[in-house]
Amino acid sequence: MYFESFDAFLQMGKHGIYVWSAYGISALLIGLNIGLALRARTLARAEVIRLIRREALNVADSTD
Amino acid sequence: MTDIPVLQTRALRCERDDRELFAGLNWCASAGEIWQIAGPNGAGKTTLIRILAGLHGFYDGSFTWPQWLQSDADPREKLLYLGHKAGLRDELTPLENLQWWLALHAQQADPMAALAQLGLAGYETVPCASLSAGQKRRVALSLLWIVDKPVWLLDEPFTALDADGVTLIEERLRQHAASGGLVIYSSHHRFDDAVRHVRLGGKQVELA
Amino acid sequence: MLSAVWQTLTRWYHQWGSPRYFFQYSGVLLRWLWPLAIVATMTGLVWGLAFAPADYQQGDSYRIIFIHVPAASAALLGYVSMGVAGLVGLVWRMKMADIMIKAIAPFGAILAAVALITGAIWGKPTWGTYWVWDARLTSMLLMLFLYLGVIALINAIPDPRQAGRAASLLSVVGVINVVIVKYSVQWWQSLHQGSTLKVVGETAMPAEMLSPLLISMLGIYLLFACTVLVRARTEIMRRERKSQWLKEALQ
Amino acid sequence: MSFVATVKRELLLACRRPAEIINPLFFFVMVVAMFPLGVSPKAELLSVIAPGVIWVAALLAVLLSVEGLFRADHESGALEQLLVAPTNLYLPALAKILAHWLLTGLPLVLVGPLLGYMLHLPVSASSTLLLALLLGTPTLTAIGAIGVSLTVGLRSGGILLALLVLPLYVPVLVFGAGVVSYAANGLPVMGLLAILAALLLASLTLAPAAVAAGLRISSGG
Repeated sequence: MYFESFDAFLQMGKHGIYVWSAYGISALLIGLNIGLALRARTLARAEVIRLIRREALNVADSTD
Repeated sequence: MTDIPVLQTRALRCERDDRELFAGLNWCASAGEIWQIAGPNGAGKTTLIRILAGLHGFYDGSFTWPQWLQSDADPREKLLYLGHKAGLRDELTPLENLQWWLALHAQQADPMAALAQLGLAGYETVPCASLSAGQKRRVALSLLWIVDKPVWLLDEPFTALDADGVTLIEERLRQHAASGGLVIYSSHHRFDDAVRHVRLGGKQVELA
Repeated sequence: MLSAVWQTLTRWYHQWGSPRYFFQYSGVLLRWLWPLAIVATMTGLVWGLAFAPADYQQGDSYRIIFIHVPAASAALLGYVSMGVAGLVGLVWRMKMADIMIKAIAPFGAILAAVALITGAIWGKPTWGTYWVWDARLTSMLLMLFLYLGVIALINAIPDPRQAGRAASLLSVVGVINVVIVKYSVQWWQSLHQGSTLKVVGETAMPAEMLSPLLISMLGIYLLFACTVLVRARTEIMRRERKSQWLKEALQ
Repeated sequence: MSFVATVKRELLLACRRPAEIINPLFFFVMVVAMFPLGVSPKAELLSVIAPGVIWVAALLAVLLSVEGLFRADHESGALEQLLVAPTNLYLPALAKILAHWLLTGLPLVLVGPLLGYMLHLPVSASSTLLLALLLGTPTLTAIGAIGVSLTVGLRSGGILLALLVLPLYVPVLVFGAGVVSYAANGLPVMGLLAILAALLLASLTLAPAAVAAGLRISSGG
């Protein structure tokens, strides 16, 4: 570990504020993006499954 | 008339805003025939004509023009398309519009005679803006007189036409079919029992 | 030998070109790509932040490089791959190409924004202000605008297939221009500011700084790839939701 | 054949609607006149920002004028006739770009030096300004035509077009304004004019193909 203590790691010699704000914003943006992508996928999958169930229902109605 | 059809579609299917307009369309149209594409509003009549004219590319299945396949000529050299919009620029006069069309289709013809036949003598140099909708439709339809192409794809050709305008166009379509051409038009008006039709909008596409 | 390579390439091309094949195998690919991406990104960043030595000039503020450079290069790589996908989509009318463009654009734009923001924050300790019209930051800003243009076009066109094809054409035109834009901005930089202020040249970096950078770059690229695959699968599910093979796949 | 006919038609159309030609010119002059009011009337400051101001105003004027390039044809159905005609779309597209530049771009070029004088640009630079605008504005029209071919028929045409096309205008802006400021400082300008000419040739040869593809895509192709 390059830094003596965890506190020095946070301070990073008076540049800590810049380094951590940069990483914070990047993590937020990238995390948000990946989260939205995953959420959109689950929504699309649910939509297809709902369609399958609705068709299964119609088939069931028409046969009886 | 050779028995090779002019137009052949295989399982043509089109979907728009995820609503299926038509599907499984297997259709053979041969020379000398007139086909009406009928069906309620929004059944996809215009879309089908635009697909055949090459304007709309999002469809499944396929369609070919077997007679020209060997010479691999660009099908557009054999096609004449008229959309339900007149395609005329209001600022130009009928003559100027027609001259531009002739240049596009690289054909020589006398637009004056065509306009005269459609009862537009004297309107040749009047800007289209001051013509009535019916007159504008006639100017657009004069394309049928000046451009010599075997296949006609007409979208709602009879709109805004008065009685004798309709008979004039019907006569022209019969004349073209008799001379070995193929006419495909979308409309609610079926002007002759010899006219075959493709009915869209129902559960199944109906060919008669 | 060459024809064998060519055969496998065309086989892959046709296989991966069909949404059905793509959907099946991207599922498998994603299963082990995600952990790899997360591990690579974590090790790269932690190594760069905690274990790499400080820069003798800038002290610790240079550590922002471990997110700035990967994001910037991934954004550029994303835009170029969008251009290639666009070209393939237009020339061979491949369905998957349009889908890929819609999958790449959002993350590319986010990465361009991240590169821009981290570059600006990095500018504060080094140049004293957040925004300097430096050649690299300016071309990254224009890259973000190009991305926003593609995304705006995709959202403006109602029909998804037509939106895909329009985005393909715009990406191809954009890629040709991205090169010209970069050079014109560099020339413009030299016109007004004399020599560019070299922040930290990649090549001049000692090994213990370069290796974490390369690993975090690999990590960001893998994250980018995973998200693109996820978005592509979403788009396939949206477009093919009526098709039979998709129903079986999701049964 | 269709090239000449299309150019003739475009010129004819423009004569029937002279307002279309004048508007971009008024816009150009007005935007340039805003800057002394907004920034400051002092000569030494204005002469420094003059190249940039003139080029940004010219760029916006071309962008706004190119926006209506295909709209009237699209709404009247004439665009469909063009797409269905057997001719390759490259030449009519080139004809439309050139005719449109002739009508809206050329007036900007002629008025440019006058506005340069108004902004206290050294007179020695006005010939370079004229030449640079002459080389730059057709490029702007060509690139704008690509954007407009993709947004024809969309409701949000104007703003969307600017978003698509402005990043692509940056090289022309940078080299155009750069060559004029070089001329103002008495530096050699031939190299930069050559770059502008290269951009012009590249865009005039490639843009019509992109416009043709864009029109086919916009019609649902």
